[in-house]
Amino acid sequence: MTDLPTPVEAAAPEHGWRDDLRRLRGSVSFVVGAVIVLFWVGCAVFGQSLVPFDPFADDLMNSLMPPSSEHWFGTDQLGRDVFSRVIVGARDILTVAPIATLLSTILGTALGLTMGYFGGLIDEVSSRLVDAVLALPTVIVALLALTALGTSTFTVLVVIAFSFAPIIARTVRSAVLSEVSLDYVAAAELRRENTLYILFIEILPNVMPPILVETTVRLGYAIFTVATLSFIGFGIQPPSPDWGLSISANYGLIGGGFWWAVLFDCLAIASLVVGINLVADGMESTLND
Amino acid sequence: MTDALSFDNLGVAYRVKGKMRQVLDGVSLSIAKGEAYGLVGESGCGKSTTAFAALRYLPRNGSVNRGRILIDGQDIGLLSPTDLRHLRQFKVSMIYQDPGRALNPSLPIGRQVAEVFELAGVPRAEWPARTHDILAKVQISDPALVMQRYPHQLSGGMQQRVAIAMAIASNPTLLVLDEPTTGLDATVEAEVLDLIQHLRHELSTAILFISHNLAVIARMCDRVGVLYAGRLVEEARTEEIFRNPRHPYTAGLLRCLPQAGRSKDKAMLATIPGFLPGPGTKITGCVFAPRCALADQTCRTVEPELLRTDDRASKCHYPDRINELDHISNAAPVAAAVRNSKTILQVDGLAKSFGSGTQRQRVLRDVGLELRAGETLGLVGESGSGKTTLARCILGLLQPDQGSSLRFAGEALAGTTALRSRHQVKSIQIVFQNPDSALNRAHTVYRMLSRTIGHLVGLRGAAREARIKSLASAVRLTERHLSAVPSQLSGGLKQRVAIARAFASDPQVLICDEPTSALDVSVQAAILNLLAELQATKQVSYILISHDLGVVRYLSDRIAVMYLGQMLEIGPAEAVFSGPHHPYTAALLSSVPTLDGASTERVKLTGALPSTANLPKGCVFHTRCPRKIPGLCDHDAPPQVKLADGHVLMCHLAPEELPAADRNIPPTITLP
Amino acid sequence: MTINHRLLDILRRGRSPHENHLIDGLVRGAFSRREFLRYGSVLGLSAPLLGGITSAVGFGLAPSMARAGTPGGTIRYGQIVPAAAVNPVTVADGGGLTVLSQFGETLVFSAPDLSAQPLLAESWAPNADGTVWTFKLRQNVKFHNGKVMTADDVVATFDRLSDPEMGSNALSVFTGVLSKGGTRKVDDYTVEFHLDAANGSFPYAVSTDNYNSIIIPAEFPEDFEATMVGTGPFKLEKYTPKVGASFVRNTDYWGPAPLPDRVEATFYGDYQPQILALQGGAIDVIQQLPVLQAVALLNDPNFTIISTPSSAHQQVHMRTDMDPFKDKRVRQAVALTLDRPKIIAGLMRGKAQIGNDSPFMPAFPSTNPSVPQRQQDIAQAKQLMEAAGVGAGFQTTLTTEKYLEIPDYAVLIQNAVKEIGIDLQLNIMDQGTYYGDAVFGKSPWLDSSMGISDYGHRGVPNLFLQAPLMSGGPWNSAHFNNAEYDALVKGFVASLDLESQRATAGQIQTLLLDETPLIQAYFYDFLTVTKAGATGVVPTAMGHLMLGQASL
Amino acid sequence: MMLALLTLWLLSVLIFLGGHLLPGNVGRAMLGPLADQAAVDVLNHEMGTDRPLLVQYLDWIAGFLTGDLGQSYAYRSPVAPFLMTALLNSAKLAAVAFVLVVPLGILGGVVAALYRGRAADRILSVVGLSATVVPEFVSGIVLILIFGIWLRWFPISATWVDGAGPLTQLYHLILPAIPLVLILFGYIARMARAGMIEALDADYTRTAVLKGLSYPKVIWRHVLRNALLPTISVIATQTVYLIGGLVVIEILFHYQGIGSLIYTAAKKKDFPMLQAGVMSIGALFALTTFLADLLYARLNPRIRFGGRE
Repeated sequence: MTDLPTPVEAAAPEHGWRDDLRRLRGSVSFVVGAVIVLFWVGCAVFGQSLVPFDPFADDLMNSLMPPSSEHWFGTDQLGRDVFSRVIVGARDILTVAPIATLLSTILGTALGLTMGYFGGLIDEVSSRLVDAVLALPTVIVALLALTALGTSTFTVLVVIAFSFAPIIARTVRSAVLSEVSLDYVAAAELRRENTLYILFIEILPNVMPPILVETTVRLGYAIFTVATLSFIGFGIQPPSPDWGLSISANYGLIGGGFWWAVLFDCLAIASLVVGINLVADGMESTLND
Repeated sequence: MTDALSFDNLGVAYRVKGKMRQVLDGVSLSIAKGEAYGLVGESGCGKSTTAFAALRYLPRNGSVNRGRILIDGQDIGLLSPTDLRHLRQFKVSMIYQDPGRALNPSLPIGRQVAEVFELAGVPRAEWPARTHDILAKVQISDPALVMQRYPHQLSGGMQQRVAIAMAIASNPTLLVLDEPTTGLDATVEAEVLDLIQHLRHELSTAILFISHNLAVIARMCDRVGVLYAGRLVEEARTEEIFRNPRHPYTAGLLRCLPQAGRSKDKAMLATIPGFLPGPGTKITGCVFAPRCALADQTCRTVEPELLRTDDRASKCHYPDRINELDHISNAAPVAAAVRNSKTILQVDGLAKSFGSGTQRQRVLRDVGLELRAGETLGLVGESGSGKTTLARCILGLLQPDQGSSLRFAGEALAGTTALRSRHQVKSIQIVFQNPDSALNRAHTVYRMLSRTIGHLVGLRGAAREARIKSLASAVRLTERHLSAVPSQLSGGLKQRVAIARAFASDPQVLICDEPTSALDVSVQAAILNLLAELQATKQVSYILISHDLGVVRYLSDRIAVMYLGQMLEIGPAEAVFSGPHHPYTAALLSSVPTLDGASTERVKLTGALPSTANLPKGCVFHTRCPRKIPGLCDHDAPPQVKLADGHVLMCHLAPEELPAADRNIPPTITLP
Repeated sequence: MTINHRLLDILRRGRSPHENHLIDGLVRGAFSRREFLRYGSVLGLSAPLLGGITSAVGFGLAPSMARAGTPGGTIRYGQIVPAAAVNPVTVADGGGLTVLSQFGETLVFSAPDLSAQPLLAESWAPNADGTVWTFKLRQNVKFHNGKVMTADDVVATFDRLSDPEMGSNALSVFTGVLSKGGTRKVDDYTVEFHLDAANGSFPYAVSTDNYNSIIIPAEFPEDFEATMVGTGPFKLEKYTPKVGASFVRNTDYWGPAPLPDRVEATFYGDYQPQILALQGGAIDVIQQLPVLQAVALLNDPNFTIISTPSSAHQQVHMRTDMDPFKDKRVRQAVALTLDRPKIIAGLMRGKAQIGNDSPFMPAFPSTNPSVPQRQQDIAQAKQLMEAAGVGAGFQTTLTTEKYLEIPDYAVLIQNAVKEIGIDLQLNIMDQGTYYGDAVFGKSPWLDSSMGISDYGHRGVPNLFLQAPLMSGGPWNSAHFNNAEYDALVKGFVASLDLESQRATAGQIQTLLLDETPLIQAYFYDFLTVTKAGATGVVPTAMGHLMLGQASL
Repeated sequence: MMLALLTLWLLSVLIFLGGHLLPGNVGRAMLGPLADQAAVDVLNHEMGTDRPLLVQYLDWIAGFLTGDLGQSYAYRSPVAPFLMTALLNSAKLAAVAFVLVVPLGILGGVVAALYRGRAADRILSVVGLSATVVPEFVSGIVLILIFGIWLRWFPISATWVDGAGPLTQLYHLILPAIPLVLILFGYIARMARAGMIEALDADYTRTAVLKGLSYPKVIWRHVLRNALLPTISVIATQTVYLIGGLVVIEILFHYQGIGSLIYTAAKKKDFPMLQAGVMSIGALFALTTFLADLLYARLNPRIRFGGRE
């Protein structure tokens, strides 16, 4: 037995979330994206108390003033300060979209785990349903649902949650499929673990990276969708200073030269979605290698 | 005469996260025209880097930062892109592992091979004929048909033949083969090696043959170089190096191998302690010193030169002291497990099929076996023979077809774990092939062990703690390892964890499914020793699945041979090896290369493995059997032939007609 | 001002007592010349006669219409896409009625100045109590299919519209006014309307204000949309649902020859693209543009904005039957917080007339100008709140529809009532949701404690006075229940006499100011935009677009 | 094919239920709040919307199968002609977008992959990514602002005068197509890049290089072919997601396509129109997926020739 050495620990990289975070910090995309997103989150949370004007207060005698040193982004039709409205405008969308995304992630993950792990008929039937939902663009599904159920923030939330869940389910399913073929699942079955334990304690942690990335990407699309729905009048409802809504209300003015009433909102939406997707991009290239 | 290839103090480094990591360090070697040079070493030694450096095809982050590479006297580092293309077109070709991926999936074979002629400037009209010829040369029986096929429509062996055809089509001066047969079944591997051997004599091409498999190298090469941590540590003529190694690493590698003549009852395998230093590690002294039993202060401080003396070289301070190693580490075997005739596991008429209708794959058919307490039953057969399916059926991970019977300790076993008693489940466990797959990478070692103990044994609290500690120490894991996650452990350590987990519930039957195939030989030896030791101390029966007959032979008491889901032969290990045995067993055994390179007449198998969806009539082996009796074997199922000691096989041949090993079974190499 | 009594006497000869009463009023100076003209027209005094009377009274002749344009060319105009099939019986939306106005004509034209002018009817007169109105039809009118228009066509048209079985949109005007069978042919060119009840404003019910009442042939074609046979200055050339329509000059037109060769209508789902199209030169006229959108063009010299005063308004209701607005002092307080001139200037860009919390907009002849205008008075509003016991304020919800400037108006109200401690939550929904089933209990519009609803233009205030305010009125979202009011309105509707109408109006206005079930802060103008230099484009506040004499 | 039909059937149920979940009645929604109740009742009866739901569904689906897409509530005339016109118009817009984006996207992806890790790759990736996630109405408005209003290079409405030639039509469609192009560009480039990188790293590419093939030949003959296979099927399935973008673009640029048809139908609660529009998208999805599979199989010998013999 003397020849059996006590093995020396091999030089292996530090691992775990701390390490992931450290590597994420090295990703330019992630850092830039995170800064943008955090900026808007800050605006959503504290914006109301930081902005120079009450974003809801009208000043009819000073409507549609171009950007100036007093009103940095000018004023809108009711004389409200566009800058203040853009800053506070982050609030509703950054409430609705993340909640919808979270819901869809929970739903989609549960569905994807079930489909991937059980396979067979459950997988077939669910896949068909998923296909049926995915056959339609989210905006159309949302239009249909919002027409049927009436426009409300809650409906928007539910519609996005339900139309994104299949996409997440599909991602989770394929990740789970490759996990299920791994022997640790068999090993768990061989110690008679119950199904929930196998799904959520054994498999789930290993498919978290793709879920995280997908969730982040979905968050970007949730914002995309909520903004689009607000723009076509089925999303966030007035009098919110929401960006999509403001653009919808004011884009008729651009022909009259009042570009400031929409351009800053446009840039705000663009920066937020790009920020989120930079975060996703950073996460994807960091977590998936 | 200039050498076909020569490395002159070659150094290659990879840039990883801004740091240069030296992968090859001062490698000098030369290959004469027509010579076959073998390069061996464990994974991570820099073998493939050497191969790609020879073609100036390093990964994007790799670069030659020292020395020169000369091909046919030309420094390839100085070549212009056009000259480099010319070099690749006419002078050097390469063949590598996994031929399926080396061929373009979307082009027909004929087109891909013809490309070589296109590059050589052959007129278009001649391409088909030339392609046909070259395919015929690599012994493809119907080149015209194959030319129209796409890669995925060919078997692995055929794919590699095509790759070889492309490589030799330009009649290169140098052929670089990087693990060309790794991943192929033994019978296919033997065919491919035969082919290369044959072509080499015909073409007089110089060969750089890279492999981790010493036996393959021994068979193929004139001279051998041993790489360790990016350095050439020894070089000699083949017969010399295996008979009389002059470097402790070479000697260690040889002694690790479970070669014929070794078995768990006779001696434990030698191991090489420690690990390969990571690439880029700062090393003072001899790179091998930390793992060398002979190392002294000089070794740890002074780097030895590669000393060349009469046709061989060794990078060791004490090349003459190698035989001292025997005295240091030839350990006595552990006390053998008590084997009795009590049957612990009985399998009868086991069948398993997947799918239905014409797609029905009959992966297992009428399989029967008995496992006795404390014994090891080796299970061999080519890939696709159903070994792993059988294991999963026994474990209850797959539900066998109706009519199958499984009994454990006299009691019937239900088809799935869910229906088995806890005692039954905990008594039949498995060590999976690949620890990366078998260990949940999100969980710590501690968690895996404690969960298994808690669930299957029902221990809690201090009792569980104690049990975890004893398990860990039984597989030589320290406290520190318990808190690690798999990615922080080396391959060998991971497999120890997997073994510890398998033993956590005190199983009576342990299935070892290729337990060492993912490991280097030095680590493999330690794991095999561990398995042998645990069997002896815990009185466990093993079912050992392996394609490596050496491993099977080392651990097994009895051996079962499977082919296309059927048991063709089962019997005591020695009897199965020495014969008389089944023609298929004979073919399997003869396809295994041996270290002494002794070329015996190989039992050749023709054709590919038939599909399990369309099994041959009569004897399933008749389509490939060299001893086939037409009209009988392809019509009637073969009878059971019973030989001595419970040695049974299924064959139409009379016992006296059965083949037997015609080579000396006892040690094929004599260790000094 | 000299009064030519001799001429007046000649003119008075043969006039009905009502008409002479009107003339008396003019002579007495009880109303202005404009008002006289407007109301005189309702009573059927012909334009030359009216002109004669006014000049006799010393006002001089009304200036002639804008200078004549040049004939020829194509006028391309943009309008909102019709919500439904273009069918005169069922059309219920602005988009549809604009299309109707291209090819169809009514008996009476409710002119931009709210006077009733002859169109297919040459003249009309009520009987003594206003229950029967007799209309003389124009004689040389031909339908686009070549058939001559007679009393039979007129009778058929109105029977169709007043038949509940047909489900006509005009029923909302005719219910309680004109029933099926009430329209009777006297001779080929004379029609009598026997009304369900006396009505002093009946001509408006057969005018362009009731846009469904365009006269179409007695034999109503199944696929009306394919033919669109009417009597108008333009004939249908091509109609593509959702996309647009084109019309060509009707060479048989009874009136002055139409100037343009062609009229092309392009349908838009929204206003913004129309602005872009106008700016891009794809169209010449935008039939209607809300102020909110017209802002973009207000100061652009390339375009002319035709601003037609209308009675259209955003009606704010407060439920009188439940808290927090049960106490009229609270309702008054809310009304007092609004700075109306500022809203008109800022929100409406001046394109609106001030409202005094009753449907009587300043432009209606019957409106009593002596009732004082309500003005912003926060101090008084606070006092009223104190008096009502809600000095500390309260929280409630304003429910409304997302339409035109309403969301912005809602925000202004929200900000205004903050001053008196009311924390107003806004619940702004899409139109369909807001109106719901349009019956009590199933409609946020009718059930909310406070709301804003859009009311389109009407030539007379009758409808505004009845449906949203009378006890049991179908649109009574304020749940206003006041017997005195009901009686006043009945009297108002039946009265044929402007003076008495105005007297009743004064009482109604005062009553509404006191009760304040509704807030009418402003009446917004109907805006039509043309390329600079366009002439002869005649829009109505109802949504018609008359292009017969238009040229670019 | 069976699966596609099953998917379509499920979709039809979802759509129908979606269209009938609405409380209240269709007639009222159509005629507006101020319309007379009698008119509403007559209309409801006329349209058959006062019948039980199942009857309406069966009637609808039966009509659908026989090519009768039903009568529009709003226009009281058959849905089919509207749908056809809208689909044709959208097809034009989509075609312009596709013609622009497919070569651009693939080129972008290929270039990024060839210069992997370098500036060109990073720039293309970030630009592509940003383009993909910015909502169409945002990029659309910015484009209108810059090219339609400030520079006046392009018309800001997609509608052209009747009888306009193909070039004029194209001119009108360019600005509306760009936001769609932006959305798809990043997506296609990303797929193409991933496919390229996989193919570039593949052993068969190494084989080709080591044969001594010139770089362009390696890329053209061995890399592109394998790299673009997955991209092709991705592009095909993007048709449907394009329609989501069409809703916004068609509203923004006032274009009578399927997107604005669905949008107005939704606003007007014209359910037969809405259902037919949405179903046609579903059918389109099934069709394009099917065609993409065919194409993929046609180009991929693995599927074309089945497994090993």
